[in-house]
Amino acid sequence: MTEMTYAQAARLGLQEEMARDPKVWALGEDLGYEGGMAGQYNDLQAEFGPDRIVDTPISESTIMGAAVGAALAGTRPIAEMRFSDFAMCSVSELVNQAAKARYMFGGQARVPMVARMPIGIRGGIAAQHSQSPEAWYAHTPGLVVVTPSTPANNRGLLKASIRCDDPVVYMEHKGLWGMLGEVDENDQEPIPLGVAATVRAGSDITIVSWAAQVGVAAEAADVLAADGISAEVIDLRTLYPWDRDAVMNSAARTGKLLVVHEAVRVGGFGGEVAAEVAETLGVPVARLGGERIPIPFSIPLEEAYKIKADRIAGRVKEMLA
Amino acid sequence: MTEMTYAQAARLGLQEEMARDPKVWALGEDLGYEGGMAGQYNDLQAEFGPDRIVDTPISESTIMGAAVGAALAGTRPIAEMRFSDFAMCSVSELVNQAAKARYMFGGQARVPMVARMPIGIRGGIAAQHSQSPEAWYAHTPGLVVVTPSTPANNRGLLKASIRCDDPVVYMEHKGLWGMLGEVDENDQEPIPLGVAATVRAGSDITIVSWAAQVGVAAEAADVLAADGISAEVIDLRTLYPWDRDAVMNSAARTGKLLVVHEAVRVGGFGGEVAAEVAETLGVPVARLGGERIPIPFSIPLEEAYKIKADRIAGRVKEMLA
Amino acid sequence: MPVSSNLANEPARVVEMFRKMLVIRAFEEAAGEAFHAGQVRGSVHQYIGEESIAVGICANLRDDDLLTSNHRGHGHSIAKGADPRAMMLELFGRVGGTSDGKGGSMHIADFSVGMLGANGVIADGCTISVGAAQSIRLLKQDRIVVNFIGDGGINRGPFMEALNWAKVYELPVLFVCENNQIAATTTTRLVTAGEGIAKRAESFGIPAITIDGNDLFEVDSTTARVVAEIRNGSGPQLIQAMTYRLRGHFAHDPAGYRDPKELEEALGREPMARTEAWLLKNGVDADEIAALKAEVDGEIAGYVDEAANAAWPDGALAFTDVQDVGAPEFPGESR
Amino acid sequence: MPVSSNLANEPARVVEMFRKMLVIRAFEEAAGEAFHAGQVRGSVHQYIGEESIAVGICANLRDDDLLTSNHRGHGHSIAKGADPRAMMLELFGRVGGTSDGKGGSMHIADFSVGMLGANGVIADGCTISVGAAQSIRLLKQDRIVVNFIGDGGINRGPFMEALNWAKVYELPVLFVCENNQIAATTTTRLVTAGEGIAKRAESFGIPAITIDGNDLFEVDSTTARVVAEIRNGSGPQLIQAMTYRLRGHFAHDPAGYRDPKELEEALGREPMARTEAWLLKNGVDADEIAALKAEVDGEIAGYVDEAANAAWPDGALAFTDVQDVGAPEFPGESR
Ligand SMILES: Cc1ncc(C[n+]2csc(CCOP(=O)(O)OP(=O)(O)O)c2C)c(N)n1
Ligand SMILES: Cc1ncc(C[n+]2csc(CCOP(=O)(O)OP(=O)(O)O)c2C)c(N)n1
Ligand SMILES: [Mg+2]
Ligand SMILES: [Mg+2]
Repeated sequence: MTEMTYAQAARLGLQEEMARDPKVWALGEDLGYEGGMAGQYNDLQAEFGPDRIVDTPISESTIMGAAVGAALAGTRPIAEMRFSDFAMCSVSELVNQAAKARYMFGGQARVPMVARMPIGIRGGIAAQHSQSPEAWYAHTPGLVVVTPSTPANNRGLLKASIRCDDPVVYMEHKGLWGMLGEVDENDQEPIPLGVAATVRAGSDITIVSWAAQVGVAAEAADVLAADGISAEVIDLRTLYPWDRDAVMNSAARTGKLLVVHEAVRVGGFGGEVAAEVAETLGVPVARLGGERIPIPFSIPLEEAYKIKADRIAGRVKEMLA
Repeated sequence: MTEMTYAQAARLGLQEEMARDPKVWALGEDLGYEGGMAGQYNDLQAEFGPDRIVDTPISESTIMGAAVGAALAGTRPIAEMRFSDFAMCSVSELVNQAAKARYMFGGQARVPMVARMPIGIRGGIAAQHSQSPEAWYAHTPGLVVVTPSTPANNRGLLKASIRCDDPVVYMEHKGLWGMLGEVDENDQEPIPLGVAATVRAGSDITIVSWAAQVGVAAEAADVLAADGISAEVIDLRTLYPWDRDAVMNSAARTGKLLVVHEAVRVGGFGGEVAAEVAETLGVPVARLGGERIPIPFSIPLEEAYKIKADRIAGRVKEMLA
Repeated sequence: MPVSSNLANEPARVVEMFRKMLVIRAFEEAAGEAFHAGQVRGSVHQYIGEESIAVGICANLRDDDLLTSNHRGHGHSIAKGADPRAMMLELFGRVGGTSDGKGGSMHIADFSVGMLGANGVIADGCTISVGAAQSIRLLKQDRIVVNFIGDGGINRGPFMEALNWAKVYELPVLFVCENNQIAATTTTRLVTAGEGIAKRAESFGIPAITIDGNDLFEVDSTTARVVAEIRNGSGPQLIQAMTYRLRGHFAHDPAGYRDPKELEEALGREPMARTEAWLLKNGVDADEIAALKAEVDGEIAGYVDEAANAAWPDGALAFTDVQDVGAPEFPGESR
Repeated sequence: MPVSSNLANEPARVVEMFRKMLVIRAFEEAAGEAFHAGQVRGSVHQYIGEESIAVGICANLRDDDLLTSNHRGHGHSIAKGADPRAMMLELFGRVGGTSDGKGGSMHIADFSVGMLGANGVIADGCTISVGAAQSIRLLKQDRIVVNFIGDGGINRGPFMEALNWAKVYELPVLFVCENNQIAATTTTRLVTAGEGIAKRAESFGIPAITIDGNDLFEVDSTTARVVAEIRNGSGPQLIQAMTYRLRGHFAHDPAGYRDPKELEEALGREPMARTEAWLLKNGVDADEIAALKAEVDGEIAGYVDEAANAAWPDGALAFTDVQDVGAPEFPGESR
């Protein structure tokens, strides 16, 4: 086991896959010298050359569109968008092309590409650099949506995403780039897509979350444990397909479900999970998510947006009251 | 009362608002000669001149972005995107700019614009011309989302949207363009945004829907009535803000909720409504929506996607069993 | 006809190309009729009057060269070698269609002959084409990519980004701008600043040439040269093929906005008659041409007949080929 | 200094402009320090070394002319007349900031002086600028719009669309490309095909001129002419102002990728010293300049001091100014 950051783990996973398969390559702005926003590409251009770690012009439509074309023509590109906010400049390429090519061409095409677009609040980067639009892509047929929550996840899920023959929207959480965790460098296996992880076992309520909010939910579970409440915390890891079985089994056992995400609550993917569980099991459900406001800049404002552990704990207590 | 189509009613509403306020103007492809995809702009260029009904290059980013700039600079533009699918070429302009300008500039700016982007299946226009991404924009702080279901609604809600000082995503359903209905030309009042309409009163279950699916839900209610089941059908009309009170009151009374939309069920806005109702009232909820597939071309395939009245009726019977 | 054409001495090759043009014309006429008859739904954008461009370009491509197209993709597909029978089945939404009935007219594709798809979103094919060229480079292949774009489409940002991108990486891409002078109902001159696409391409350092797209021989000879250069590493180039859209924007557009005089003039320059005239002048006799036409018409009529009577796909097919991870389940008969 | 400059005879005006440049420089130095001290969070893109462009351009604008900017917007804002005190409060996220603390460095705006906002998304300001110009046209005003774009930003499609758009409608827009030769860590020459933005603009029929952006006099005289022409109906024009980014891309970028020789040369051309030298040569004495500097430094230091001690906004403010229809409710203290 090696301790490394979430960003380093992503870099490791990418390096392993690039070494394993010469068809894997990446394109985006400032990947060479800068090594990406958080060093996820550090030194890889030196190792694999400028044709496999490609520094591009500031042309988001083309970064994404070129990845689609490259995938159609036989390689496995990784489109690095830096922020999911900038990826909004290439939604047509992702949603109208990548997600649909296989289907609308009747199965003639496959689009094995990864669109990397980090989400979330990092601290003071405000409305145009902090969004979490994962629900959009989970709503889009053809796309797989992945949201890693730990260094080990970030390596293993990235590897699986790169090997996936479907287009994958890969959403690191920017706030986790510096998170430390153990990674087993000897185990080269990808983490299968679509499989949730039970982060904390419990019996009174099921809390489902993903990305950075998983850690906060676990923190809330600690707070609750002190009060004798046993909360099970499930990290979906893959948002689409989400691990229905894991969630249903847990919620059936605990009898209560709370979904928590950093993304805006209204229209967030928590609605999908909560509605499905309510419909299927008839157990009480609740959701916590950001208010429907842009992410503000100043500390107290940004804090006012965030879903903290005590709020999660409070909501759980209300549900159990 | 005058009988007219949904498209004609939209044209009437636009004409009235353009006559009322010289600051209202529209920009988009083929608005002059063609008069828009369905004649929503017919003859308006002749009436108001090419500076107020502006034929543009095929430049979706700029159609949307120019509308933002025009709104910031003191007029009330209507950006015609023809299809919500093409509006995916201008998501950054809508979501990063229009939706956030007021907020991120601390209230200095207002963005009184309407982004018109029809949704839905029209028959054989397939994966890139049939999408219903309303949930994306309902999830986006700063935006109002409107989905008219009848000619009268289409006139009245468009008028309200044009007068609205917030950016409005205005989503006609393409399948309704030819729908006939009564419009009261003497009543020039807009239909207030955020207010649902009860299309059919009932006592056994509440069916919530919007856009073209409202008619199908009403049809299902007829089917159910024949079986002695009394379904209340609510047309949200405005998707965000949705009329929480109307839905909660109805669902509390009937004790059951079914949300039906044409958009893909997974991650659709039905999840929001169902989850809120489940959380608030604890009554059984269910959702019907499209499977998570692109919209196919061929008739039997397209039909396989659609949510028909008998399926709605069937689901209701299951819920009441 | 310019004497420079390398076709001038090869009547047999011209006959072959003319046959392709006839197939396209007949296909488009048939598609339009089927549309009007209510047999084909959705959108049908006919390529009538522009046949010489697709055929002249694609005659100079290898089967494994790649092609990306736009909404007006039937002609490009046929020229690249797609099977018109499967295409007709697709337009009718029947079993055996190029996309199993999932795509329709705007999503015709035949990956087996490098035809990477028509496209319903203007200019999205342009960025796809440069990425395909990057794959080619990475795979050390000597294929090239051709991207068709309309004179309306050149004003979309992604196309302009793709021009820059193609030149930055010196990619083997041939952009073909089919300038039929109109985009839907809009005269493109009125919404296009500057001297046009050739000048714009040159501002990116991309060699650009403007030719008479209705002159099969000029298209062919220009393409032969340009494709050879690109395959030899010249980097991207652009051909602007001047032409005229002889029909409405789509099959149900009467194109009443069209100046009748302009249309009449354009009819005088249309490529079928011009190519035919050349053949007659170069030793192919009228009977042979008539036979060829009859043969092609019969072939296409046969496809229409077959398509009209072919089986409809089962609804279950709507649920396949979406994605492997998280594949949708077929809801079954109970729907 | 070119004799053609209309400033040459107006030392008082030059002093005034130099003062603005000093304010920008001091503001940026202070912002950088506050960032390093952990007092300012998020992103701070300093305008150091490019002051003469914003000041030279904006000196030729009216208060009611409009300006759209990019991520590197502090200098543009100050030059257009935004209050550096309120800007500093914004950077610190405090009450009284230009955006009430909602925006921060990348969203500085002052609509009261026509500054329509910095922008966190490259080139999105370009399409906003052409729309603003359309409003101006519709409202029959004689204002003009200035859009600042970087040499990296020119490769985004929306900018290229905006060029076409501006010329099609002959809009009163001045595009200013600040060519500091780099975009974040990328040398833009390597990802920019062709001869550059001036050539590209010309391909859209837009007059373009390339000038030394670090020469206040050249910027001023060029802008004076171009703005007058645009206001008189010339349609859009473009100025490419050559310059150099003397610091990292943002405040925490040490810019180690920079060739030290290149940097040294650039320091020799930087605008503050050049302008100062001119003043000394044109009768402004050294004491006066020293006093001006001290005054400006003191002013900015005061703002920093004030900002560091200013009140934080209440969390409730996060819930205002989102939208009127469907306004979010403040969840209250219970959060
Ligand atoms: C992004 C986008 N915008 C608008 C449309 C609608 N549309 C389809 S074809 C067309 C005109 C295209 O003109 P041109 O590029 O000249 O090609 P032509 O039809 O003349 O062959 C338009 C506006 C679209 N399909 N995609
Ligand atoms: C659409 C988009 N892509 C990428 C970025 C990230 N980014 C911020 S500044 C920048 C470089 C901009 O370079 P240039 O336009 O030359 O301006 P400069 O920083 O040199 O002033 C990049 C890539 C962004 N903000 N928006
Ligand atoms: Mg055209
Ligand atoms: Mg730069």
